[in-house]
Amino acid sequence: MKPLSLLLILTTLALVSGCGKREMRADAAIREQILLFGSKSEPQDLDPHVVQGVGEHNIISALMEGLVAEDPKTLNPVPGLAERWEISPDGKVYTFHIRANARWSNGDPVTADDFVKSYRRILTPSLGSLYSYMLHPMKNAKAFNEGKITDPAQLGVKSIDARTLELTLECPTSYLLHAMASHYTWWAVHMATVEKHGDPYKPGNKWTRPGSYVGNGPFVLTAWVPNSVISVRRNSNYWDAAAVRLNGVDFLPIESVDSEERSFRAGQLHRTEEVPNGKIDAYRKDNPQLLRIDDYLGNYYYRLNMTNSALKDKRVRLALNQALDRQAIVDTVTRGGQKPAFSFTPPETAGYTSRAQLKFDIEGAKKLLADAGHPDGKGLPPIEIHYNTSENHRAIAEAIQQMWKKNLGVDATLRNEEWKVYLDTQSGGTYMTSRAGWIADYPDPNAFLETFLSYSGNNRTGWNNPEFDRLIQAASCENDVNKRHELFQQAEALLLDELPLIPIYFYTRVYLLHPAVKNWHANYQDHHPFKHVYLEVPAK
Amino acid sequence: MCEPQKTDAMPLLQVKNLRTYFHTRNGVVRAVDDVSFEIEKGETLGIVGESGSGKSVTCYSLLGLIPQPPGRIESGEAIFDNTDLLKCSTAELNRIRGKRIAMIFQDPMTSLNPYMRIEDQLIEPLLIHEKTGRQRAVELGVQALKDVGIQDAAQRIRSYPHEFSGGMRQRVMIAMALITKPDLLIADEPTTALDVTVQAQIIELVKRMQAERGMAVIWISHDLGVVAGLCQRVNVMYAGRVVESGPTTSIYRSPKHPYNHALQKSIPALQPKGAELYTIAGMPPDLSKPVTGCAFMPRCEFAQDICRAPVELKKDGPGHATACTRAQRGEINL
Amino acid sequence: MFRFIAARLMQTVPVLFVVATLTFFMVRLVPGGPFDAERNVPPEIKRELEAYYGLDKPVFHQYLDYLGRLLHGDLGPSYKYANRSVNEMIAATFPVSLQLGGMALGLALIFGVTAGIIASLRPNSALDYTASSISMMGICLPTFVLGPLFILVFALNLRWVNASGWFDAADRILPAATLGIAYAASIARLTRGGMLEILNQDFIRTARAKGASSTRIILRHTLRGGLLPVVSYLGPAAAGILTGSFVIETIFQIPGLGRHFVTSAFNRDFTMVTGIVIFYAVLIVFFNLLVDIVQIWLNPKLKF
Amino acid sequence: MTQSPPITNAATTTAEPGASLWHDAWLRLRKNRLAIFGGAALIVISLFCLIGPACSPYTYEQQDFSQYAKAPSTQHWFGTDKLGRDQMTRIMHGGRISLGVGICATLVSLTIGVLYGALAGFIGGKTDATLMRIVDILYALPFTVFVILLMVVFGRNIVLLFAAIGAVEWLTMARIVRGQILTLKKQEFIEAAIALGLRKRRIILRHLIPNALGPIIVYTTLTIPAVMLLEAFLSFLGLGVQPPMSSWGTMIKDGAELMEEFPWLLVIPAAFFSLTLFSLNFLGDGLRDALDVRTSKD
Amino acid sequence: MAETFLEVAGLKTHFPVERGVILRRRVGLVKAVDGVSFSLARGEILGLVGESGCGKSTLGRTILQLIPPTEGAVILAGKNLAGLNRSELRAARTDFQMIFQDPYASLNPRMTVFDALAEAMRAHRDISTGEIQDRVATLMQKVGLSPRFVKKYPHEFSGGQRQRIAIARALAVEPKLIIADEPVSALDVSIQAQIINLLAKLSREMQLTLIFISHDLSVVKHISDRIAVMYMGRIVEMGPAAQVFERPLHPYTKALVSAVPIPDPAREHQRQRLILSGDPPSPMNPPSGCAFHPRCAYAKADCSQAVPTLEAFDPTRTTACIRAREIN
Repeated sequence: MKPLSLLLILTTLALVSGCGKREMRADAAIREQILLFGSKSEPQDLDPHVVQGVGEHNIISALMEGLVAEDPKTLNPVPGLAERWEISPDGKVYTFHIRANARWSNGDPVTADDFVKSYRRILTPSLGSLYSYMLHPMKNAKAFNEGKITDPAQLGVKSIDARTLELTLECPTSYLLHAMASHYTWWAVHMATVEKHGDPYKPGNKWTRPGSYVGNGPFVLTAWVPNSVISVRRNSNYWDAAAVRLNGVDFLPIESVDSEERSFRAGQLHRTEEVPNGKIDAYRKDNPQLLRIDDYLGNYYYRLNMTNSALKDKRVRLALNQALDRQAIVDTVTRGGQKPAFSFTPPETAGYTSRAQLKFDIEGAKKLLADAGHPDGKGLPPIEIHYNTSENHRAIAEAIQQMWKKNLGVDATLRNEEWKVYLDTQSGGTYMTSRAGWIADYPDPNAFLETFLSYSGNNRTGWNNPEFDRLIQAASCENDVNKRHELFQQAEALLLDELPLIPIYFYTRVYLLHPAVKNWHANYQDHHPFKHVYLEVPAK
Repeated sequence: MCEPQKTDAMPLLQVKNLRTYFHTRNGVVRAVDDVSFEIEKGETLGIVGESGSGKSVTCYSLLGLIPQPPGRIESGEAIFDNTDLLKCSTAELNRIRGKRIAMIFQDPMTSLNPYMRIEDQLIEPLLIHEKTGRQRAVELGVQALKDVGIQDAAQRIRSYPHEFSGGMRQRVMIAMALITKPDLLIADEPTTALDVTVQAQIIELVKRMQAERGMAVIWISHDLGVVAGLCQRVNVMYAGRVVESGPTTSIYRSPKHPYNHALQKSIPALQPKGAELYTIAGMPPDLSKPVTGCAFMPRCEFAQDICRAPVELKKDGPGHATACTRAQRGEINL
Repeated sequence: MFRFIAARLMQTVPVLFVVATLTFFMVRLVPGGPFDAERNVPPEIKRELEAYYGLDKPVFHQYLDYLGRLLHGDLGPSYKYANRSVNEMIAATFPVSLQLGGMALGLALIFGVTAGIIASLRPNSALDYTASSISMMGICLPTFVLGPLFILVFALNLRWVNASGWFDAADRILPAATLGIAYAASIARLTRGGMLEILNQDFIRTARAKGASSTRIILRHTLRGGLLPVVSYLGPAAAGILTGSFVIETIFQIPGLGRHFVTSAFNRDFTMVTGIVIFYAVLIVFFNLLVDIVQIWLNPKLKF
Repeated sequence: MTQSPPITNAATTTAEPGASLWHDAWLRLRKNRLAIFGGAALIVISLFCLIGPACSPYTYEQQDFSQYAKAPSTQHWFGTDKLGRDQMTRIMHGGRISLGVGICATLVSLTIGVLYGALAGFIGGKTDATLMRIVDILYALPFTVFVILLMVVFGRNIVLLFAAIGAVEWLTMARIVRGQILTLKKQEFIEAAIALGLRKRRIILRHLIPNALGPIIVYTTLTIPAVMLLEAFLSFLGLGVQPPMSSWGTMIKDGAELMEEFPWLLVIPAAFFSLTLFSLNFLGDGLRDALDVRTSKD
Repeated sequence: MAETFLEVAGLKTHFPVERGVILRRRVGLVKAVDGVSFSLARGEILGLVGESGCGKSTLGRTILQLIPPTEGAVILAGKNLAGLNRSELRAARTDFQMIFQDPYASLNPRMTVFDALAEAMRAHRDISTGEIQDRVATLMQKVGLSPRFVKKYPHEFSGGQRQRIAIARALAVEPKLIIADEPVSALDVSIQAQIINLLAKLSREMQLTLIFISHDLSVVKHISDRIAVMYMGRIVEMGPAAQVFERPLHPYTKALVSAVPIPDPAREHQRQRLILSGDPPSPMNPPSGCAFHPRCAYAKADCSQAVPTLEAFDPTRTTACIRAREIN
């Protein structure tokens, strides 16, 4: 009783003394053209060659730019530091022409050599770059990265002259430009600066501190208080500085969703990373103008451990899959406009939509289970659902547990583990079914399907199918888009037939955005190049 | 409220019909039940009785030191210099306590504040009552310590109580009580916790101070021996009542009340060596149960049915009174 | 006194050694390593990283290396935050927690001691029950309820302060109050108990017999002894409160040591965890020492 | 008069039953209305949690998506949660967990703490110093890491949760008991027991621990709510009870974030939690007063 | 006099005085008992008097091995208690028991009288429940308590009754030696007499050897056969009770006797009192020579030179004063 009565008293007080409130930070920031950006977690680092997270992307994209940039609406590749490029007919050689006015934030010109050195750096094994495999489409990159060849000259990158860079690939890679635009591993660092602050080929280099950081993006790093704020401000040396309308961005790493939402309401943020899902309905109803729900290139699925005796039977896997009311899950549990997933690759991924589709069919599921010798779940051991600690994962698991119980008579138990323990269990393969998710690094079906290659470290289900491997490998070197998609269709059909996983839903990005934020476009990678964004006081 | 009373030949302190009851969970304990006595200026009055006889409670009642609740003063008056102590407000009482009536307690080990220097405790009455400057107060304090026979007073005044022995602490207590030159000193078993040798010293000290300053003393003790050497008059208490009262000599030489008599017979010092000691049968009554008649009756070897009737303290000699029906009737002669 | 402090500090060494050893091995026993991630890390890369941080050596070897660095006061690099050292992170986050904890402790002491004294003046009276009930409410309401409640009222409705962050002076108020209330409640209880204990002592009767007023009795005669239990409680409490509360720092988005520590534990940032534990142990020892000194100062019977 | 039996009527030899301190304490406790209220409330809450689920038409994990977070109604007296589960049933089950964790973990801490503290206090000297230094060290160890480790090494289950929390909570108990024993050890009846030539074990178990029970009981009643809060904190870290089971702590924690939208999700479990806590406190205070030897003398 | 039953020879109990919470350092040595020798016959009652802090309680506890002696021997019925190991000592404890001063603190408040007595009986041998019941009842009657009360708890008894229970507990192991440490000083005058009578009777009936420790010379005189007067850890005078009390030899004993208040105003006013000045010196820093010389009315220069030894004054009495013959 106490909290409520206290709340009532205090709320009354609040209403009485409601007048004369302070100006909110967000409003002041609009005048100053400073974007207040909720960025979830403290970045590991701001070195594009070292970090791995999605959160780091936002910050680094304010500080750095690739040869290719993203169109703010479509995310299609547009000229970045390179004013133009040519692709050889076989799709294996790319030649980039760097702008004459492309400069680093310290005034040095951006040269082709910067890229050559940077790519050598990220591929050097001793740096321990977690994401270096993003460059593996480059010729000899994988071998060099794995230490099989040590001569950097053999890498498929070279400077023709100071402003011309030539990239040679192993295979024609249709998504290369997308990757180069959207992924920071393809961006360059200022090697002289890196060398000044330590060994450039070892982790722990301190060049990324405010005052030391040299970038080539629209902003420069001005402050970095761990767990508190990272500030970037206008870079006058940026080649397109005139087009930049924001004076800066403050990134506020707020780990707790609830705290973040409250900060937004208290006028301390223009954009949040997420919305607590208990609050989505309230926003939808009362403040729809603040709530943003964008489709997102990622999926949420359950891994099924193929080495588990109970799950070895395909019919059991199919039954478990068909008993799930995905629509109910997204409507009631996640409530963020997520799409029920009946295939692995999200529809319309770079023009690809899976032909094979799963279905929701309780009767069919029951029959399958009975065929497998477990009518009404008899004889089937309890299905253990393994997930990492999180409110959402828990709620989904609880819902699925209920559905299996209700629709199939199958008992399920939940096993919740702390994140790193969960990872350990995953890679050890000592789970039965397990929650998983995948977010594509670049918009291409390959980004999803390759995770189920028998040799992929991300597979983790023990499923392996030579035919699937063959199809994916063939697709990765196929230059013709239609043929390539057909290969993916076959591969995905195979995957959904064997079903080492149960797709649940496709992600959406659900977040809050201040109406003053302009030039902010919904897109499936949640990339919003800061160069284009600006703030404008909304008309009353 | 203090009601000034107009009388001329009043004793220094006159206590009438004092009743102090404790309202505990186990019932009402009649700790002091209709006690009356008086004391003249410069006189020494002894109050003797076993533990639980109400002798300490009587004195605490006078100074408002009874924990309330559970204690409550049910009736009575205590006229001290035209003021009824029992009806004073705390503030009024505070002006008298420590200034005109001082008190020393049984256990010198616990009666001094272990967290304060002797100095601060000693001069506190001066600071409270006489608004003496601190420096002057310390000088007086050092003098007071010297008066009670503490060597190196100027240094030792800076000590904490635990650095003193029991005897020294009791001296400090006495110095503290006497520093405002009170008219009345109430001493609640001040030597019980001390060794005989130190007890002798303390008694001598109090005698000397009394002679010098002419104050009255109420000396509470369970030790008949101590009282005998010190007091002019003695009240013997039993079960919350005064059972015999009179000049010291007559109390000891010609006891009238069987309890007083029995008490003296049971003391080893007065008995021949090795002889079996006289014992009083039974135990003191439970004061939470009402006692009609003589409270000592169940233990009294002279008890008869008549003792069940209420008994009053009646005068039966010069300054002597006894509360024993049979003694009053002259039926027993001890 | 100097010898006392020196001796106590000497005693700290084995304690810290044991703490460091236990933690060192404990964190490594927990499954999951610092470089595990949802996206599979290629084994070659993982090997390189482990080699860089010396994690490829036998554990005992690592342990000796760690102790060697520890002797020089170097707690090592952070595994998670690639460009920062543990010393640096503690230096950045501890002052924040210290400030927050200091304010909370101040608030807790002021309110707790006052409430405790008031309650002790008339034990079992309405006043006592009121003070006790309020303080009990402080114990009842977990910080993860109180914090959001405060934010709701003071930040979202009244707009007096920010809902999160650690920028303005005003940002200190809510978290300090939230953190302080739980401690204020305990302090109030301890104060009440301590005061009652002293008020029942014979020497209080002596003071009353001297004609001392109630105020004088409380301030001059009782407080010093009555606060002793509070002081002994404050030792471990202060170490805890000043090193930060994970819950409060999470709710209010405060860049303090408490949140950082738990995050590091989850990140398996071995050096960070071990470093913070050692730091915490040093603080505990320090505060216990401080409490002993204060106790000796308050209680004349104790000697160095 | 010769050696006089001070107690009359020594004729009968049948022993009169003695009023044990416990009996006395109970008599005193009975007069303390707050404590009785606390005790009664605890019994009612326990019965509610134990018997309630059997009477409820719902089960704690039964979801009804059409009943998404509904306010209290005649159908669901305490409302429903975000998965459309009946909150009353969940509170009953949560109560089982919370009270269970509270009591079991406290028992663990009680057992270890009392024995450890008594041993350290009674033996004294170097043993005492060593044992207490170990406690100091354990105090300095990080609880979070410790619990994660336990969870991982032994797997997750509720018994382990009790054990883990109890294993941490015993430190304070050990300190308190040791302090008590140190005081008791100087009492003459312990010297008497030594003089009788009793064994150490007997002295500790029969003479020391029973006499330290008062403070132990009081601290125990304080530990139970502390443990319940700790369980909530562990749940905050995701280490607490296993869903779909929940405890009051996790319910309050979840409810706290939704206090604006669905206040009943916070208020009702918080009310139960607070009531339990208040009751325990009242009972604890009452027990302390009832067991206090000083009050029993007057 | 009968043969020696208890012999205490050169008994010393020294306590190091340590300071500091952590860094314990010895800042001194308290010689609580410093070379005490005497012997007692079976059934004899020895009164041990002295001011508080003189070491009489420590002596009692050291004899009973509750405090390990620093030096010396305690020979009880031919067995040296100081030389026994732990289990032997525990077994031997059935021969000697102690009665404590505070009857409120010396009984376990959580045990019934029966449990307390039965525990004592069982401590050293197995006996049947029936036998225990019988013996408890006998014992209760022996100390003047009704066996009906065996199931009661200590707090239900008065101080005097508790002291009887404590005595019964001591008797439960059938000891031959009892040391009573101020057994009556916490009791009211009228109760004191009962306990003194009881102890005297028990000693007589059971041939108990009794050491009666008290600061009250008049009580000690009444019950004891012999009296030993202690000062600063040493016996300064020893002799038959009446003689010591009537005609003390040592100046300290004189002062002690003189300080006893006499409950007779006439005698009290007449007598010449010898009032000591000051307190006993600090045991950590005793005066040189005769420890009493700073307070002694008869002290001469020699007294601060050598520690006087306990020497025979006449066939029955000993005293440790170099001027004993001069002043008497």
